[in-house]
Amino acid sequence: MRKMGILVLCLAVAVGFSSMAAAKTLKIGTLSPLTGPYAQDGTDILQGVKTAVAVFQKAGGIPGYKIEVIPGDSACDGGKATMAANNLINQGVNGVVGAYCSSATIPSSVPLNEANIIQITPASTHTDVTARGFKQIFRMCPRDDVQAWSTVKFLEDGLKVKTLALIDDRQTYTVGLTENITKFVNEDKKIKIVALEHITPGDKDFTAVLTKLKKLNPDAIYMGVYQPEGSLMVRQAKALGIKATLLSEDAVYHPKFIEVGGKAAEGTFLTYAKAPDTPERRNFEKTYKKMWNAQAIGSYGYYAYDSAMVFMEAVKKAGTTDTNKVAATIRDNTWNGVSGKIKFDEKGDRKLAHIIWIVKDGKFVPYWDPMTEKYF
Amino acid sequence: MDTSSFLVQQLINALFLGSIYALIALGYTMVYGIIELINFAHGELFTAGAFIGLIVLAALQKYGFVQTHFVLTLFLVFGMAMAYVGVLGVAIEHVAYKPLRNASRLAAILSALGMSIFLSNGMMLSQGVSDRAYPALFGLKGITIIGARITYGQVFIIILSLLLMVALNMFVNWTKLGKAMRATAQNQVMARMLGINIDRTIRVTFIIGPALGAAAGVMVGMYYGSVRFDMGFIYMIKAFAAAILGGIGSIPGAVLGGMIIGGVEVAWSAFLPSAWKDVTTFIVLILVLYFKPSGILGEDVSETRV
Amino acid sequence: MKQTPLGNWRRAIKPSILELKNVHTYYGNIHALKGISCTIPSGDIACLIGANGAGKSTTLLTIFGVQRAARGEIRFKGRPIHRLRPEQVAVQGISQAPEGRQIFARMTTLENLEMGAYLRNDKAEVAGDMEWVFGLFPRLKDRARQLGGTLSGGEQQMLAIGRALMARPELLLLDEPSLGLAPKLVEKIFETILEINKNGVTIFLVEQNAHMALSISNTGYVMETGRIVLTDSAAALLKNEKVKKAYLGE
Amino acid sequence: MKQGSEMGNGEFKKFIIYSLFLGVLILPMVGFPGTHFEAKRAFIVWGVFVGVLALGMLNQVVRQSSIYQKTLGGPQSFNRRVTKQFQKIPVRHWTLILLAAVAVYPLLANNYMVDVGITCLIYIVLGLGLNIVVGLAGLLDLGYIAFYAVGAYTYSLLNLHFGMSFWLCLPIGILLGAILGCVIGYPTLRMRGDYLAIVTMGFGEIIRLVLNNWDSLTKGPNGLLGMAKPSIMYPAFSNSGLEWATYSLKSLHALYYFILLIAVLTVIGVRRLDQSRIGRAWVAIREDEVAAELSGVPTTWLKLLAYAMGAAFASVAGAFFAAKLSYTNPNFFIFMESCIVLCIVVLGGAGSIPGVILAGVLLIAVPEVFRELQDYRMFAFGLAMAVMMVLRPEGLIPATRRKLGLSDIETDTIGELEESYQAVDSRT
Amino acid sequence: MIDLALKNVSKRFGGLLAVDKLDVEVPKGKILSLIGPNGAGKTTVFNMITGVYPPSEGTISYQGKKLNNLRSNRIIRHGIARTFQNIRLFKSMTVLENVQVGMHCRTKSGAFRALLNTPFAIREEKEIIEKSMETLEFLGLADHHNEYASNLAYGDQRRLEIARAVATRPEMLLLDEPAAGMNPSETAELMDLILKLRDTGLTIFLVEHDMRLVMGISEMVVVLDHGHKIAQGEPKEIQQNEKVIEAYLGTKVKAKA
Repeated sequence: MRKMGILVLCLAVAVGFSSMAAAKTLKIGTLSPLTGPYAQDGTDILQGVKTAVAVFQKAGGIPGYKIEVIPGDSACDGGKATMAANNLINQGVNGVVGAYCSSATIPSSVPLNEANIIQITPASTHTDVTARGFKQIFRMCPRDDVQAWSTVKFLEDGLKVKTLALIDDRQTYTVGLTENITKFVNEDKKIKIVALEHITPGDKDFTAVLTKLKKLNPDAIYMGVYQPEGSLMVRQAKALGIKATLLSEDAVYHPKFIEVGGKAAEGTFLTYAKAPDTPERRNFEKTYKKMWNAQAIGSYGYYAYDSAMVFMEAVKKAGTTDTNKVAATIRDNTWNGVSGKIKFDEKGDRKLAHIIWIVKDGKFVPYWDPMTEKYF
Repeated sequence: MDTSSFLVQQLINALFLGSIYALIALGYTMVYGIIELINFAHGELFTAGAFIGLIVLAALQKYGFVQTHFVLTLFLVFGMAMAYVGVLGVAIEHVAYKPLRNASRLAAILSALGMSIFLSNGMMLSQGVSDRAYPALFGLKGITIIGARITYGQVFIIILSLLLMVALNMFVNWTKLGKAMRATAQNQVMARMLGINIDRTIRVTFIIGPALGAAAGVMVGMYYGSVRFDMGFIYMIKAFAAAILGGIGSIPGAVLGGMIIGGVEVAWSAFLPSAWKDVTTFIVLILVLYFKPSGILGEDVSETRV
Repeated sequence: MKQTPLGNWRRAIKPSILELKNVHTYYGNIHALKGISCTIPSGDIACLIGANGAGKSTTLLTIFGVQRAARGEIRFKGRPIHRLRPEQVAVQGISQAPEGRQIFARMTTLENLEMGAYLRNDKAEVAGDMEWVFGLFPRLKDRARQLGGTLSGGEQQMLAIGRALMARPELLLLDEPSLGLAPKLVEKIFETILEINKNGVTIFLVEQNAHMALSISNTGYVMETGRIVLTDSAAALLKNEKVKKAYLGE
Repeated sequence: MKQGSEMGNGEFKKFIIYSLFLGVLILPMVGFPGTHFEAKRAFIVWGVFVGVLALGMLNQVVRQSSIYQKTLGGPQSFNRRVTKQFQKIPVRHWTLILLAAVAVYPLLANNYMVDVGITCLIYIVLGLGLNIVVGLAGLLDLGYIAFYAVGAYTYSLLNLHFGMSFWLCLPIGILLGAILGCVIGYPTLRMRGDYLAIVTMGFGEIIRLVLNNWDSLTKGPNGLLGMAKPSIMYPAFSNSGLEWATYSLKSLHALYYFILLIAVLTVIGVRRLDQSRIGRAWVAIREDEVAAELSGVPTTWLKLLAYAMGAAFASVAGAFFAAKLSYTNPNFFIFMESCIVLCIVVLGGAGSIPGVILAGVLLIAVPEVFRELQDYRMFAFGLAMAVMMVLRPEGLIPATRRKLGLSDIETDTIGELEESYQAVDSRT
Repeated sequence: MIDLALKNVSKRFGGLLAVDKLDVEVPKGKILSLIGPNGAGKTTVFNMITGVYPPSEGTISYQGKKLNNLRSNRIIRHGIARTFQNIRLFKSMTVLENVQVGMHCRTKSGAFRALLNTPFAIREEKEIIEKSMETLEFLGLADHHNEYASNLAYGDQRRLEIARAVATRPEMLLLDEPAAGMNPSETAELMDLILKLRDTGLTIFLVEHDMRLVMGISEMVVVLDHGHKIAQGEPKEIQQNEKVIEAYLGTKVKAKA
């Protein structure tokens, strides 16, 4: 018995040693605003990534690898994001999910590019993010022009509106959208843009601008704003008795939009990617809600989950953490994500079509598909 | 929508926005008047009021109290929010401002700024980072005047804020304590020589000013339907501008300043490129101060005394 | 110049209401009062005269606790008050019409007077006192609704004295009530001071108008650079050559 | 002085009252993140606060106790003795030690730490610049970050549109910043302190909004991208003989030394200004504007000059910042940034150069250390700021005017005591 | 020769007439005193001369040049310096620095020279220090040059104010109650100092309450009461003037019973 005991001990030690030798760590960094006004979305991203790691591990993970998540606070600020990126580099991350604001993603991508570390942004839609020829940067969310195209298509062919008013809050993301919509509408010449108005993010009162639009009486009003302002805007529009169709984008695809908007949110259209109702998606939602004690998941939670998942799957598939090989693997394959099929082009942009959703009975419901021009 | 109803509607918008700015500006002006300190934390006190209002309202709603005792509900929500923020105001004064009453102005301003950051982040930690929905008390129902719509909620809020302003004015002008506050604001040493306990007077100011801010916070929450930990910031800047525009230290000045800032914002958005709305607000402020350095209704303090 | 024993003699006859013993006051590094001692008998008018910067106003402010006495003792009716804050001193029954009048400029005459009676809760008697003050200064009644800041200098002076009286003090400290007033008005103010005194209020007067101040006072103190250099009955001081010299440099 | 036991009793009462107050404030706000009361969470937070309060008050009681006063406190307290020892070392040596440390720092630190160092240095330059306006001339400025933006955008635009080099853009940026400083300063000349606050804040916001709205020039919220890093030319030998080679300051280390150089030059510049005739005039204006004017100091001109000089330093920092990131965006120049720079100046001690340096490091580097704490970081930061101001209203290293020669003047403790006596408002 | 001339000068503050049609001429190189009870308008006269506020009416001219609408720092460059009734020193600065500030208007090096520390700036700074020390020595403050102004004794603070004014290299010195708060021996020293300053060629214009000082050194005295000039003349005449005695000591009210 004693011999046996020693043997077991030796074996255990040996296994221990060997596993220690073999257990390399795959480090995933995140960059997102964990403080400041966008902390909600930033937290969604971090939680999405952590959920992905949990799900991936449970499914077996990568043999011989421990997976670790290192959060970084980009604070939606270029300087801080760069510092955070450098911090992640120093901690030896293999890949980074983030950042959120384009104004943080662009500067932080420079050191990441120099250190040749994979970066997948779940939220930054600015063209320049992928337009600089960096080979290791990917974008999980669709670019502004893709979303704008869906919107315009819906306005022209779905709603067949004649006049349109645009509102944005003069931030990188929303300005990108309204600029692209303007471009497409002007090309097609089917719709007349009657106004382009701006609000200040953080403001609560938009009645002056909305009254102005009420007087112009457009068929539709496009709200290029984030969720907090979006919720307030629909309420005030209804309070003012505005009859125009209200449209918005994926930044308002958040349960809070309906919660705060209440009845006024009903009938609002918005663009957001339609994901097939797969078991993976349901599993993700279940795990996420359980892990974070959350009632609902913001849209960036899905993108962040997919970003982390694609990265881990690619490492697994490539069998190495070598950036060039992993990047090639990501680019060359098609992935199944909870936000739909994932395929990146040469630049690193994802080909993802949006569909039109509607708020109905307190829920986001798919409404129209711009690709097929069909109602759901 | 014809032009006249458009104008009426914008007027209503301006009046509504202006009365909220005015109510917050009053808190600034009172605190400034009495201890000459820009209370940077006032925006956070306003937010705290909104949160407490939400907590009370949500609790009352949960037990179905709102439907049965509507008026009492309103009373409780505003009362509790104002009381809480009054206590908070006094606490802040005691901890962060009182020790600095004789220190340099800069130190006091920084302390106020620190308090602002502290409270804002404290609320973020306790109440969450995202906006919280306010139960809809008034809904979207309203009346139409000359084609312009005004909801019952707006009517209620405008009336309530006017009432509060009148009440404040009466308090300050008619009661002994109110007069003592004015006396303290004008000449602390003399006030003390008449037996006025200025510490107490200042404390009262720090109850009333923040309480008014809290009322404004509840109004904002109720009408717009959401609160968030950092919503005080923009209101702080606007109300701060309003208080200075009207002549800081002057109560009618704060009301006037609030109305002007609200009016300029609405008017600019209504007729001109809305992106430049905030730029205009500040330019108006700077121009007014350039030509009248003490604000519209402020006392001329720039006179040099040798 | 030595201190005459007259102060002590007076105290023997009348009970003193205010007593200063070796009071020192500093403004930062400046030694403003260098050991002031004086006694004011109850019911008297005492005046403190001296050149600008001698420390007359500082003496009054120190009595009131606006300036802290760094050393020494101040007793009012036998109770020490030198550790009290101004608002606590006011409770004791002292009031002051300070230098520069210190009218609340954005309050009406009436409100200024009401502030004078801040510590009192006897509404009826306050109203009575208000009438008394208006009787002393009829001009104030005409200006009752006018803002303090818009009053003329003389009216402000009256208001300052009136406000101090509204507290119904036992001891009234007056700091240069004649400052900047036309001679006729000065006379009027001094007559009123006498009248107030007749109502049983002890008055401690700081004046640079030495002649007039001494002519209505019982006791006089002459101050020079933070020290009391001469104490005597007012009548004696009026005849004192040194006083004349101090004022005209003869 | 009260008796020890009585004092303890009073303190205890105070403690109970404060604790109850804290409870009233904390329990509802923390206990109701939703609609039902989360007692555990609320009471834990309350407990923590009460604990901190207890420690704070205990500390105070101990410090006031007669035993402490006799042993550790009083004029010969430990702190004072330590300070005295430090003061014995001449400033020159301190400077050398500090310089050596910052020069060696990047060799020992990793990229991240170097990056933090760069950020610290940027903020130190900004703080020193603002120190001229706030610390020396005594003008409150809440819109200082606008000049930082001017520097950043000047370099970005000139580099992107005309390919102008960093070195050429620098003087232009300084000039533009200085002009803008005067433009902002001009209407504020007649205003007093607190009005200055809102007007300068307004100007800061105006600049940011103009940058954000003027799409055709600044690309609005999209920001400007792809500016070249500064480069230096140096003579080098090559096949064709002596040539000018270009070294681009691309690596973090190079950038660190570059900003270090800027910071050192700024320190020297601000110090020279401080001790010059101009600096004296500024301090005179701060102390008593009327007396300064009546002593022959042209106050209007000097105030404008203060704004201009402050703006010039910020502009340099801005140009460097834009070059370092190769990217700029109006969102970098929000009001909060102005506040942070102001904090650096006031926390360090208005007018004090070592104070600004210390506060710059504290405010930028220390929060980085606590980055893990995320949400709690800013919370603590705000609290720390208020506490610091209450404990040391003059700043960490209060400014003192330079003295000539070697005369050592003991601070007059009696004088200090008496000053604290006249706690009453000095507005009479 | 007349240095400074006030012609028909009035000053109104709101409804209050602080100075009423005042004519004063200050002869060069002499000591002229302006006396009168508190609130008579003496400091207002000084404020108008030094440009703190302009006169409501009348002209003020100095050596033939009109000063009415000049800014204070310009007037000082013309050679008029002043002190203040309530001491206004730069408290956080050293004694030397206070005097150096006074030399500001006579020196040139600006921000650039300071930044670059040019030889000119260095030379000028050295000169400033030397001259300031000279001034301090003249006023007997040299030993205190490194002390903070706020730490000086009262009498020294008064003297430092004069030193700061003298450092602007004036031709005329306006002293606003320089002896206020001084004890007799300090006042005596001050008298010597003023005479010494006069002997260097300065014109002295004095507002003072201390009659020993005024009568002891003035060559001419002007008496103000309620903004009016009620008397003018040599000290002896003034002391006998009934109007002056009345304004100063006041008339008796009916004696207390």
